[in-house]
Amino acid sequence: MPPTVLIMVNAEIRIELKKGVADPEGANTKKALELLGFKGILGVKTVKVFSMELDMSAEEALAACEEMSRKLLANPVIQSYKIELK
Amino acid sequence: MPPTVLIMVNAEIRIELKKGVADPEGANTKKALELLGFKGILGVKTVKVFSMELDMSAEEALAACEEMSRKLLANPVIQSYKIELK
Amino acid sequence: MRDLMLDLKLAKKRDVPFSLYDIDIFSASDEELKEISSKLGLNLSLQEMKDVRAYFQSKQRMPTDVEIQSIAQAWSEHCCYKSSKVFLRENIFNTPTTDVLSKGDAGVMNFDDDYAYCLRIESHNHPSAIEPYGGAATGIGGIVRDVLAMGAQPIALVDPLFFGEPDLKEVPAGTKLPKYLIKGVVGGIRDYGNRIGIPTVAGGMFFDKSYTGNCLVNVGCIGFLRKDKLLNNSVKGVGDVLILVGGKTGRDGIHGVNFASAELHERSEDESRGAVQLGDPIMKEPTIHACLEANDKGLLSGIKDLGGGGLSCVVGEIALAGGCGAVVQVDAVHLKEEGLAPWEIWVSESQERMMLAAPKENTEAILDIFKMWDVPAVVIGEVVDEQKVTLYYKNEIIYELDLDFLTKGPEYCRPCAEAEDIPKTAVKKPQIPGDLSSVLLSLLSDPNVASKDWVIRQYDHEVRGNTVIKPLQGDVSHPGPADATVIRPLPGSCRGLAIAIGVNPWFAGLDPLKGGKSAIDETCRNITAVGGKPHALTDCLNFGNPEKPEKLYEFREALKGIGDMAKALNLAVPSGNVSFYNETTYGSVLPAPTILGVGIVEDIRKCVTTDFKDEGNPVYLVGK
Amino acid sequence: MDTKDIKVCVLRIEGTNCEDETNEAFRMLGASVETIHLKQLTSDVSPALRRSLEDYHILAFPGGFSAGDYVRAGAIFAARMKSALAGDLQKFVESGKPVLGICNGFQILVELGLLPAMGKTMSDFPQSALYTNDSARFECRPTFLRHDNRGRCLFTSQIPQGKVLMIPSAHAEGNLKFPSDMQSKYLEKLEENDQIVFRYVNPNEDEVSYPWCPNGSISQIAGICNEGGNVLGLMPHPERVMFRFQHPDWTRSKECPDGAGDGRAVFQSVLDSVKKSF
Ligand SMILES: Nc1ncnc2c1ncn2[C@@H]1O[C@H](COP(=O)(O)OP(=O)(O)O)[C@@H](O)[C@H]1O
Repeated sequence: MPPTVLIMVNAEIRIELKKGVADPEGANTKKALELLGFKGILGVKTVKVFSMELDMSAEEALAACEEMSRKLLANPVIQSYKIELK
Repeated sequence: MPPTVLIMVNAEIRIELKKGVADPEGANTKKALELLGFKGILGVKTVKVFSMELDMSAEEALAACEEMSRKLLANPVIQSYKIELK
Repeated sequence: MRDLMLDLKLAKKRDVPFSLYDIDIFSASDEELKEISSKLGLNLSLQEMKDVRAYFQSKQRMPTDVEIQSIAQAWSEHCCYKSSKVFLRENIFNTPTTDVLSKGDAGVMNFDDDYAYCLRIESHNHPSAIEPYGGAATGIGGIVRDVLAMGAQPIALVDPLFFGEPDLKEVPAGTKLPKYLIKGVVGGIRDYGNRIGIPTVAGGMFFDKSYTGNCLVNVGCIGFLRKDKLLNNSVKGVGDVLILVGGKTGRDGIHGVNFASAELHERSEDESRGAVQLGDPIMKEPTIHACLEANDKGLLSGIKDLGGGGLSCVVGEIALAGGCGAVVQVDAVHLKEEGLAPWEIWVSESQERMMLAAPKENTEAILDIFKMWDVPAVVIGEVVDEQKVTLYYKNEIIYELDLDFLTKGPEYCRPCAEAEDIPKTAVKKPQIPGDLSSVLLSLLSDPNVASKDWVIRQYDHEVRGNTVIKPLQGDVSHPGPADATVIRPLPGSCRGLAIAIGVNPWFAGLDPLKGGKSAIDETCRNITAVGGKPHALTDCLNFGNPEKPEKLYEFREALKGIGDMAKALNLAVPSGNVSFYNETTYGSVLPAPTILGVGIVEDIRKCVTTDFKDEGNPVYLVGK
Repeated sequence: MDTKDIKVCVLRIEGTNCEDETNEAFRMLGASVETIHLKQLTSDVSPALRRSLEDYHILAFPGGFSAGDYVRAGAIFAARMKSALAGDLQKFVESGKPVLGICNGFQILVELGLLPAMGKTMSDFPQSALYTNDSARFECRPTFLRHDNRGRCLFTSQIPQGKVLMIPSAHAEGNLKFPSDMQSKYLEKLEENDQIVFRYVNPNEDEVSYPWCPNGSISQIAGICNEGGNVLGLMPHPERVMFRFQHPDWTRSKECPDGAGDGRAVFQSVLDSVKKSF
């Protein structure tokens, strides 16, 4: 049996709210921080990142992440996504 | 009245689960992707990012983010945080 | 991987292709015995270590690391109630047994001719003080497993919570801000309870500065079952196999019980990482269904939940309860990650796991059910006649303990005395204040009095569609707090269960005996107020360090109050929980004897609520 | 067709958790209901467990947290369904059979593209989103819904237009959103197609504000249907108010406690329309 080679890519899919979509969680976090006495916070936004270890080439990883985002991870009505290989 | 100058820093606080802490969110996302037919996924971790606009100097921002993470945003028992200015 | 053995010179690696050590306790001096206990995280006293030594001397062999770890689990305060058992026996175990069907992981009570309900409450204090979100969530997970282990469908959750003052802005090192804890605990209960679809219907929020370093998180669960489906947490006998189901086993939650059985201190954060977990409700939800389906089809002999002590406690207990022992293949356990030492597998407290005992011939049918629900299930051992547990790992015997020795942990009658140095302050009668409206306003805005609506509404208190009297009652535009909640557990029937909480730490702190009594009194009045008849009680006793005589005294007195009151009212207390060591470097907590009560409502259509209904209705005061 | 011959499929995956009461709502009105797992429609289960979508007359997606909703509410269930059953589902809807989505079920229908599905039975990508409530919190509370449908929706045929019902809500993500550049166009279109079914109103019915609209939904929309009127999604839970004694303030009312609750009409309407047309 040929040895199995594990190619590993680290990919990050970053899901952000589109411009103009209010971020209630960010707003809540801002409020909580201010109640704790923090000053000078102009805005807080929350971003969700899926960090993946993939057993494939960089090229395949990009394509897979693209498809994952379209099929599951982002809703285009409110979210945009960005893929980054590390 | 002297004009108010707005110094703005963009800071990102990135909160991750420490190694060894089971991540049900990542595990359930991985399972869902696999059920959709994606292959070669070795692991999925979810990372939470707070992206902040702060009205302060870079130095102050670093200190503030550090304190925010310790006091409210992260729990050192299971999470690690990383602060980045942009 | 951290190898606890490396720096222990009395540990001798056995010549096998995995991690296994024989611990030479025979040649150990007293100092070395203490060192073994502390280095291995056993939390056993010198005398306990000597008892262990005596046992192995009689067996003429050294213990393995697996055995000694397992004994430490079984003998922890959390598992064997070594400081409280004498008092429980005296006051609680002899309470009335009217309508009690079983006292197991949860107490089971008669509901009607065909059905029963069960109840249990537990603390998850230390994990929540360290990691509030995960600690509270896994608390809910654990209490749900207790109810499930009786063969019951969980139908309601309750969550009495105790925190430091919410406005506090600075706290000592190693402690978390009350606000952070509150947000985390409520979030954990919300996300876990809502996700598994069990309504959180009652609870409480109590604020006092004594809880700042050590919040109390009590979680209770009510279950419902057909009487002929009642399971006891036990094997039926030889011919049964043991099937481990649910989540996989990992390094998480190792030494959780030892952590629960010691005081928190500044470094607890770092030392306790292993004991903290997040919980996976989406593994639990199908596990509930699968266990209930297997039970419904009559395939099971018994179920037991894996909580404190993990496999190490559950295997011995489920076997011994049926008068038997067990042989287990530890390498059959399904793991989250590779490289776990056998002792780690044996004591891991990974969440969302249950142990099933079933006749061997039912194995395939059971595994099929779990496969359908995508829940892992593996046969790990079988029941044997002799009351002994034997473990194999890769064909090597790594463990062989008599259950009589393992499960009959030590029992203490520790010194117990009222504190002397605290002078009894004469109670001062309050002056009637002049400016009543400002007093009223400050009273209403006190966190202990103000509406808990912001918490209650984050919990789905109506899922399952059976919450007929809700935690917030009255006119929908101006709802007020309920005294008790009512559930209609059986579609098509009008018989109901009223659920309420009672506790007052300020009373209990001043006078533990009366504090214990008043908790029951409050619970019963709450139940009566919706039209229920008090029927069963369960308690969660949160106290300080029992090695301090004055703390143990508080415990004993409160317990006596509870026992006396239950007997006087002829109410059963078929389950309960003790949580000691609720202390921080700057003081012990106010004692909190929490009571969860359940009442029977004959006809839910006759329930009443606290709100005034119509202008001109008369108002009566009853009692004295 | 007799009510007892109407076959209802209540569909679940791990984390679905309102299936018992949804099942019970149809059952108590006389239908034949089966709760099944998605796997029974899609993958290799034993022949005894295997089911086919076309054998049912009504499909219901109950509430809960499918697969934990860790990615986004309803997204995982929808993606799994779409990848394995898109064709069957499309056929089911096109044959005029009713599909109901309550709470998480509504989120699933939106993620599937079955709602609002303007111009198509099932859009390739979601045309809307049910996003985090404005309060950023889970909200479990009584809500009042005004029935605004002019007659298209099969699930509300027995509810007069303008009637207000108390149907409770319990969700963290119920904030209906359209692409920001298309909001008014979509709204107009929905109105024109008679796709708006329920709107949140205050108990006194004048203006609408938090918490009576618990999520900040556009135009206070609580439920919409497709152009055919046979697919309904709504955030509040009609299955939780089948009886009066399930209402939050029933002890204040003079009505009989075990009379019909406000949610019953939704189930009754759809069963009657199936009875008539199949
Ligand atoms: N943390 C909580 N979780 C769930 N229910 C709660 C919680 N806190 C309060 N409740 C419920 O809200 C109602 C009122 O509680 P509370 O304001 O503490 O009333 P009381 O003054 O009667 O103790 C009760 O039904 C109680 O069970």
